[in-house]
Amino acid sequence: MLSTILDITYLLSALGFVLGMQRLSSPDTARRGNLLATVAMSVAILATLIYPFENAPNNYLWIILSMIVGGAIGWIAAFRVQMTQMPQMVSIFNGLGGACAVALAMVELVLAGQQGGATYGQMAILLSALLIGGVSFSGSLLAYAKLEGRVKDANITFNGHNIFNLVLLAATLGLAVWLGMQADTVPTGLAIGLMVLSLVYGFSFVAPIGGADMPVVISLLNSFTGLSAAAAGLIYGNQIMLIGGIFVGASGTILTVLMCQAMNRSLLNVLIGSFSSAGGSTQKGQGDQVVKEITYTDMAIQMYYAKRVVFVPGYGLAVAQAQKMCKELDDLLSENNVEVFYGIHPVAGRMPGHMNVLLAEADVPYPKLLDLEEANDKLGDTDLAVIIGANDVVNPSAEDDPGSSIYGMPVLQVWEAKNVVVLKRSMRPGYAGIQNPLFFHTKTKMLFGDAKASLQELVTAVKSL
Amino acid sequence: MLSTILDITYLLSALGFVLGMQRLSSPDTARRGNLLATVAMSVAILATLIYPFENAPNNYLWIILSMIVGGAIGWIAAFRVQMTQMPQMVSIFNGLGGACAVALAMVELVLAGQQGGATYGQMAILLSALLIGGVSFSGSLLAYAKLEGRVKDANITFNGHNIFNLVLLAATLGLAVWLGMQADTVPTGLAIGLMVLSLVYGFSFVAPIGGADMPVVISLLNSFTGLSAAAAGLIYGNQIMLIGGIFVGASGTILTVLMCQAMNRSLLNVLIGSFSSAGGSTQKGQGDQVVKEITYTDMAIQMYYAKRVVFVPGYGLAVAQAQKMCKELDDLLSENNVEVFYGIHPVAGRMPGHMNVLLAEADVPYPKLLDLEEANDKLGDTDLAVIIGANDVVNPSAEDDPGSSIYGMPVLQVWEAKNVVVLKRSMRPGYAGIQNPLFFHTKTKMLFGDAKASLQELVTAVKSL
Amino acid sequence: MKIGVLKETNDRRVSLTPASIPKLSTQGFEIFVEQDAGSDAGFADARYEEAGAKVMDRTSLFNQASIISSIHPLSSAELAKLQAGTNLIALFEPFNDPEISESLKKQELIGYSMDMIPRTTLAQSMDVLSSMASIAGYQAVLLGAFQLPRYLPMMITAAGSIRPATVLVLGAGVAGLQAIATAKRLGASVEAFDVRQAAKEEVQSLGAKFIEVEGAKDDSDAGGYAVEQSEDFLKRQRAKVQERAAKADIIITTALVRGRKSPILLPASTVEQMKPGSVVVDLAASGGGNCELTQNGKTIQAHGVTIIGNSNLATEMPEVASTLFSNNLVNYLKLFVQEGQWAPDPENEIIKASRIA
Amino acid sequence: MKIGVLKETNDRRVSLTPASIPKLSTQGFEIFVEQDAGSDAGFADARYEEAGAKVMDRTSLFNQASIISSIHPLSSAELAKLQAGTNLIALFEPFNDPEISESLKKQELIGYSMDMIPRTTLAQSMDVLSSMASIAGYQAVLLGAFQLPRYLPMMITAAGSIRPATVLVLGAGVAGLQAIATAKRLGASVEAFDVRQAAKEEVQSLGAKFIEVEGAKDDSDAGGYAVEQSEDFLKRQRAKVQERAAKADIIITTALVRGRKSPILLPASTVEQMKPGSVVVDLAASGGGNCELTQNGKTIQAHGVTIIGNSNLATEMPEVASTLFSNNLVNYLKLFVQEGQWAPDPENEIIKASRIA
Amino acid sequence: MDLIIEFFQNNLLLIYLLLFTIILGFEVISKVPTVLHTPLMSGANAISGVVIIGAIILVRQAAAEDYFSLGIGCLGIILGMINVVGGFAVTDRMLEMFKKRK
Amino acid sequence: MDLIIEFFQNNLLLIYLLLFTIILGFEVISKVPTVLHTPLMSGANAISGVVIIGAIILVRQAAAEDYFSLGIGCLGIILGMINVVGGFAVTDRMLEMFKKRK
Ligand SMILES: NC(=O)c1ccc[n+]([C@@H]2O[C@H](COP(=O)([O-])OP(=O)(O)OC[C@H]3O[C@@H](n4cnc5c(N)ncnc54)[C@H](OP(=O)(O)O)[C@@H]3O)[C@@H](O)[C@H]2O)c1
Ligand SMILES: NC(=O)c1ccc[n+]([C@@H]2O[C@H](COP(=O)([O-])OP(=O)(O)OC[C@H]3O[C@@H](n4cnc5c(N)ncnc54)[C@H](OP(=O)(O)O)[C@@H]3O)[C@@H](O)[C@H]2O)c1
Ligand SMILES: NC(=O)c1ccc[n+]([C@@H]2O[C@H](COP(=O)([O-])OP(=O)(O)OC[C@H]3O[C@@H](n4cnc5c(N)ncnc54)[C@H](O)[C@@H]3O)[C@@H](O)[C@H]2O)c1
Ligand SMILES: NC(=O)c1ccc[n+]([C@@H]2O[C@H](COP(=O)([O-])OP(=O)(O)OC[C@H]3O[C@@H](n4cnc5c(N)ncnc54)[C@H](O)[C@@H]3O)[C@@H](O)[C@H]2O)c1
Repeated sequence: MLSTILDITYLLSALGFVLGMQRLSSPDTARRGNLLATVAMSVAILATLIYPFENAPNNYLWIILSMIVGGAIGWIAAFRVQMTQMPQMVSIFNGLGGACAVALAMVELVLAGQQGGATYGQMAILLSALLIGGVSFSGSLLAYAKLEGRVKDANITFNGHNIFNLVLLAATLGLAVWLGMQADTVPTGLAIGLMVLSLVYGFSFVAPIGGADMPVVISLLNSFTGLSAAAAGLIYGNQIMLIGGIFVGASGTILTVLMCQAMNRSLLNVLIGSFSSAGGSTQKGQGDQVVKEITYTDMAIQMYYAKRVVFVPGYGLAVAQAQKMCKELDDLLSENNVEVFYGIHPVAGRMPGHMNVLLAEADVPYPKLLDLEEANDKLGDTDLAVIIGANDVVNPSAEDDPGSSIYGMPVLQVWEAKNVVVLKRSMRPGYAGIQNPLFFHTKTKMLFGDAKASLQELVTAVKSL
Repeated sequence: MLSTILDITYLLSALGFVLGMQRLSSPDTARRGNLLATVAMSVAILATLIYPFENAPNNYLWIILSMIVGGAIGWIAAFRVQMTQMPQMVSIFNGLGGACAVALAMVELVLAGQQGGATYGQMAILLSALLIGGVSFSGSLLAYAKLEGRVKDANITFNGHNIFNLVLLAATLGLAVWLGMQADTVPTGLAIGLMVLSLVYGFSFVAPIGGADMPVVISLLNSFTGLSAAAAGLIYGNQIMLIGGIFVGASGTILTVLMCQAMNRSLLNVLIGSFSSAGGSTQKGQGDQVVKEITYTDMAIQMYYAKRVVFVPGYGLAVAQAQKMCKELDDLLSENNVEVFYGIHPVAGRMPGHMNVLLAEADVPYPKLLDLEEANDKLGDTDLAVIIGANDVVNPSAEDDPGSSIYGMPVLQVWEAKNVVVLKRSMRPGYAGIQNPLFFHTKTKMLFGDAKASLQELVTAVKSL
Repeated sequence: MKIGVLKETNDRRVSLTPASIPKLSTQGFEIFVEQDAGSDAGFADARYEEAGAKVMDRTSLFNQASIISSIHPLSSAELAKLQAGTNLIALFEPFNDPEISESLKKQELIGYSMDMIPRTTLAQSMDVLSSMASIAGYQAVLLGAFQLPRYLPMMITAAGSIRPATVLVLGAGVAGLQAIATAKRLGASVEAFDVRQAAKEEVQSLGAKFIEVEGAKDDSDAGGYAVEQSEDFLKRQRAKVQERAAKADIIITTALVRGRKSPILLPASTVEQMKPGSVVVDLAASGGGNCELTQNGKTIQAHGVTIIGNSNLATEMPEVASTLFSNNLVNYLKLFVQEGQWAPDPENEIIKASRIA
Repeated sequence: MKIGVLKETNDRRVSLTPASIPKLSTQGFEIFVEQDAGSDAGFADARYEEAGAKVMDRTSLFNQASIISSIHPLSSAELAKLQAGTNLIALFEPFNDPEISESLKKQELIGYSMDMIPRTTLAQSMDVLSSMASIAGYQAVLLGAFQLPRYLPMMITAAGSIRPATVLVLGAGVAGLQAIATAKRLGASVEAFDVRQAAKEEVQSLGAKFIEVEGAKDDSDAGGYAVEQSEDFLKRQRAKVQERAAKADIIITTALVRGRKSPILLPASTVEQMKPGSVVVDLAASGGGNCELTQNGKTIQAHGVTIIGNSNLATEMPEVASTLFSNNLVNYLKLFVQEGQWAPDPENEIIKASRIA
Repeated sequence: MDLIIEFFQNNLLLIYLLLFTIILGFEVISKVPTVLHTPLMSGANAISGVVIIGAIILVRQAAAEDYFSLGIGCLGIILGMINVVGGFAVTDRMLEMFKKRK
Repeated sequence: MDLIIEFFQNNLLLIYLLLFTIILGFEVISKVPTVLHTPLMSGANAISGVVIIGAIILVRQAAAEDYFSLGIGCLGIILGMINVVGGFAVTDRMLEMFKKRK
């Protein structure tokens, strides 16, 4: 009777996980989905706590204390962390989950040793949990350190690292298989050895992967943790752990693949080809200055949830004939109550009134067009300035570099906005032929490509929000 | 060993069903999905045929003959049927599936009776299969007859039909429960009675539902068939039947709900509220002439897969200021290699050149604009003429009704095209104040609503293809 | 059927162009064209001859033709020279010249006035008033824009930002709507005004703003023509116009009420308030003008405002105007021919409405 | 710092408008304005006085002002009346009038020629050539469209379908680009032509079609100004132009090469082939014209084509032209003032380039 | 009550499986475009013909002289076969029009 | 080999369940917009903290003086709890920005 109730509770929790994840995959419902999963987890934990095991010592004091300590640490960490450091945090959390699986597997291995052996099936399960959990743990910690910038790639990689990894992997698996054969004795020492090996492998596996690829790796390690939880579920014959773990393992894997696709790379390329391309995909250096790129979706989010966005069109808008696309984006944003203005610099384009002609053609209402002064007044209180094929007219050298050929010309002070995104095709200069420090500004991100194509992508991205 | 192979085969088939359905839900992969499901089904059937049951008489001759007969009938029927009659065909097929379940259940009930009873569990399963299958069978056949126009609603419904249905349902269920109690004897006569009752209920359940709602009902009955198959699967302890049936039951149900949503109605409304709204949603009479409406998606498909589409803009395009939306649709179609032209009648709009002004504003290239004679030359070889807020200029009375005030005026002969869709808000006449027989033409379908809004919906619909 | 095409005395247009001649010939017409008839519109005599017409002097044309086509009617002196029974097709404007009908009848001439063709959908292909009004509306904007000492579109330039000019169109008939469309194209802010109830939607259908004045008389029975409005209404309208006009850079007025004096929509007091340099183009000048200060056929300066009174702007685009007129005429003449013979059906709605003598 | 603003003798514009006066006053300028200086542009003397300027006659102005601003330079007769050391700001056009520099120096006058301001991004806010060219391009289209006896946009009407007119723009500098934009707005099919390599992209950036002729000389070092092209190139270009021009309804030419005779892009033989009624607007008339038949300052008819030679169309929009000129002038004057004192930095690139005496 | 608990105990995994199958059914269908409603219905219908397997098992195991079972079983096979073959064929015909141009 | 067949026979339903869970996992995630990649990863990570349940069971069943099991078990609970609580909380914070305007 009671065990049926426990089963049903677990069943409901499992449903909660699945439905929670399902909801998490759409922006509208994501928050509710997370809540649902949280509730499901709480219910499962609570049920596990109060279900009366026969003759169990229970040790409630230990448990409650541990839970309070762990919960408090997690809670505080989650609220202390800055938005930009979220991926690191997730990575740590994930590693700890893996460590938990390792702990369980070790205890059970030791107990099995003491109780005189286990079946082969049990051994397979225990060793998988140990191995996968271990890789996940050490790998996640290294990923964290990398994202935090605490380790430099150069210090932890060496020539032939990939080959070393293969050898290490083979050794680890070999040891695991051999250990599995010893089901009747379960040598504890070797089990500890396997644990160490798996930790080393996890570390070594992540070491050569480039910083920009870390989110993919974290997602992959996350699905590892899921699998180790599932294995632990098998140890205890516990369905919720099994289902939850498998589910996370599966969705984590597909998520990893999706993330790779979003970066236009294959998973293999991320894991193996990492040496050659390390960091290459996100940075285009210019001397020692660094240019940051932004993805369509990130930009779409920034725009969509902004209060005020100022578009700064330039000659590139005209060349790309992107005025109508620009209007379409404007319409989409305006529908979401984003205030959209156009900052028109007097010499933008190649003839007086060039931007006016184009924007009138696209039916942008006149009151949205701000001239230099009006725009500069508004820019300070703007969340995002989007520079669409403009260059000279947003060049800060005009204000701060007396050596510049345009020093003294009033320009649009887009850097006063909270964020700046520049849409252009390359790092080439504009009409005046001078370099633009705006592109290297801390607030600036670049979106390379033909302005019309980029705006089209942004329209699609905003629509999908 | 062999039974493991059978299990694995079934497992793979089940996967095939799931993945097939998944693929079926996206236009790009739908055909492959269907193929996958077909293969899965064939494999499952084949495996069932050759698996060596212990001491089974096999009766292969009977089986093969039946399969050939059934297969041939199904195949021929599928290829004889016209595109427009597909829903009817699906309905029949579905009914036959239900009948098959009924047959199985009856046989097993009789056998159980002969063998001296069954467990309550078995009874519950058998009776469910019988009941659900029966409803599905007779309901589907009636749905078929309705769609074919072979029965008139008035002949098979009466006042208080809904209440009668409730009573009938209660009686049927009551009998089923009572029969279930007789697990130890399994009285065959009563079982036959239950079968008859379920058939009557299926018929009576579908009877009051309006012709336009038939697809929804068919989908619902389809999920019933799935459930009855699942029940049959339980009878035989056969996983593929169970999984396949449940899966169809679930997806059929959600599909039913989606179809209701697409019609902007609730399922309950379709099933119960059917008396009041019978047929009302698709027809707007005008005297004894009947106007046919079209849905956005149907129209989107017609356009997207057409060779040539001619837009005929009129004053309504101007009023709705829909010119840019029209251009967007044009662009989408052109991308798919649909030839798009604009037929411009000399007096369309309210001033000479009205359409030219608007379409130039939307950047429609001049060569796409055809004047009266050019357009009439092309219309004969046009798949779809889309009339966007035009009326007088496409009025056939000008050619064939000497009493009309515009008799003798040359008009755009849109009725020469293979299909005509008219976008306007109502049945109101245009400037000349005269009725337009085009709207009642056999080739014509109406899409009511503001032209801009309608075009927006069409753009969305075309994009989702 | 011998049709003669006259050279206009005071107009660069011509009522029939060479391109139309084959269309008439195949119907059985013989065409005579006065010397130099189309030269101002860009159609040399040679092109008429190539197309199959005979070019001759006015007197021989008068002697030979049984149907005479022109844009403006003949002077009474010339009418006297014609043989009885001659068919005359022109814009007689009987509303403005009520005696014309009598004087034609006296001389036993048959008169068809193309401006009397009903404004129905069916008659559109012969509706010269629409064709000409459309040209006038277009030209009015070009003329006004050229005269205006300011830009029409908005311009943000290194030498300062220029706000778009406001164009106010009074009377949104065919000419008014075309003016609205043209001004919108040039980037102006366009507002418009009319007393017809349908006008609001029509104006908005071109993306312009409609200025509403309540209480207009219903005109749905007037066959499309504007009806005269009550004094109170006109007063309120004038007030509103005054308010908007003070802000307008170009005002184009088109409210011509046939047979009556044009309503005054812009009194002198309003003009006084306008910005210096602004322009008024009054297409209703021939009926006295919608602006109190308008002088028909003249461009004057008043209170710093340029006021152009011109109801005949179509003549400034003689080539296209002649082409359209000619097409309308050909479509009109089709009504008169039965199996190659001149046989106008007196019961035909269009012929009935346009026959004035 | 006393600056005097002259009334132009042959131009409706004025070099400083009332709106600019406060901007100068705050910098320490005292402003004298000649009587009636702005009246043709719509700026009455009263408005200058309200803004803080002193209105006076020309002679007193000559006596009091140490800086004299005008659009066109003074006649040599008047130069003689000035005190030595007076600063003159105007469009001296030293390329066209090479002696001017000498004659100023002889009289110990200091001359700043605003047309010599470099065409750099930095100097845009004082670039009067751009401001004026922009107006000219806009006006050229309005003028051409009004003169054309046809519609610019396409029109499908009950009286026939009218194809859009073709506008050909030769020389896609500032004026040319503005002409392209304006003609596109009016619905014409626009084609354009230039020898600068960047022009193709610029033309296309306005949605018009660029007609390519291969082999243009590279001009990227010429500071933005056009360089003269080889004879062979010009020949091939002429052939191509001839081909397109025969089909054009309006041709607007803007290829002015400063200090040289304007290149002939439209020889008489081409004009002959054009459709009667077509219009040529030659903005390069002052340099002899890009059309062989152009007469500077005149509108002539040749082979049925109207040829308008006018390099000074900006003066037809005196209000906005004056406003822009005035803004440019104010921005230019800022370079000369150091802490309220007239202290031009001789090393400043812009001052250096524009000082001619 | 006990019956139900017992059933639950014995069939826990089956219940999980059924629930997940249902969710999967929902999930697979939920984002389908309206255009595909009819073909999808048709495809699902063909799959529901899986009931034929029961009929085959029935006939294979029926004694050769048990004409009742044989008759009804064969009827079931015929009906099921029509459902399966016709269903997939009709679906395929409907889907033909989604063939990509270009 | 026999072992595997036997395992398969005994755990048929479990295997179905696992397969379906995997498909479900794929299906649920496959249409997720890029924006949600990180929050989704974070949410999945929190769920993988379900392993804590194992730790709880371990500790509850450990003998009171089995300090090895107790110690490691409690460590497991602490780690798991951090994962679960921190994971869900962080996810929620990330998702805050999707709050609807209007
Ligand atoms: N307004 C006038 O009257 C006038 C006349 C002549 C010259 N100018 C000068 O022109 C300049 C105007 O400034 P601006 O900021 O508008 O233009 P700009 O400084 O010339 O910069 C335009 C930028 O647009 C980018 N671009 C070009 N085509 C693009 C495309 N298809 N998609 C995306 N980006 C594209 C180019 O970068 P990529 O190549 O990397 O894409 C370029 O850096 C000033 O220096 C001004 O003085 C103005
Ligand atoms: N071209 C000219 O110079 C000129 C000048 C004056 C008059 N006319 C006359 O105007 C007529 C022109 O013919 P036409 O076919 O263009 O127009 P029409 O015959 O007047 O018909 C326009 C149709 O558009 C529909 N409509 C209006 N607003 C709409 C909206 N927002 N969305 C969708 N549909 C809308 C109306 O139906 P619902 O109300 O049901 O939506 C109406 O039936 C001719 O009779 C012509 O003679 C022409
Ligand atoms: N059936 C057709 O296809 C067709 C074609 C062209 C014109 N028409 C109709 O013919 C009619 C006449 O057109 P038109 O352009 O020759 O008109 P019009 O020249 O007679 O008048 C011009 C406009 O001025 C308006 N007006 C009159 N008095 C006014 C006042 N006091 N204040 C403001 N506005 C005033 C009128 O309402 C009209 O819109 C219109 O109704 C038009 O729709 C029909
Ligand atoms: N930095 C800025 O912001 C800015 C602003 C305005 C102008 N400019 C530059 O200044 C320069 C001069 O502009 P402008 O409008 O005064 O030019 P312009 O009046 O000197 O010449 C007009 C155009 O005619 C072209 N042309 C010359 N000879 C030709 C020939 N034989 N055939 C065809 N075309 C010929 C020129 O290339 C030029 O485009 C341009 O390069 C322009 O980009 C720069």
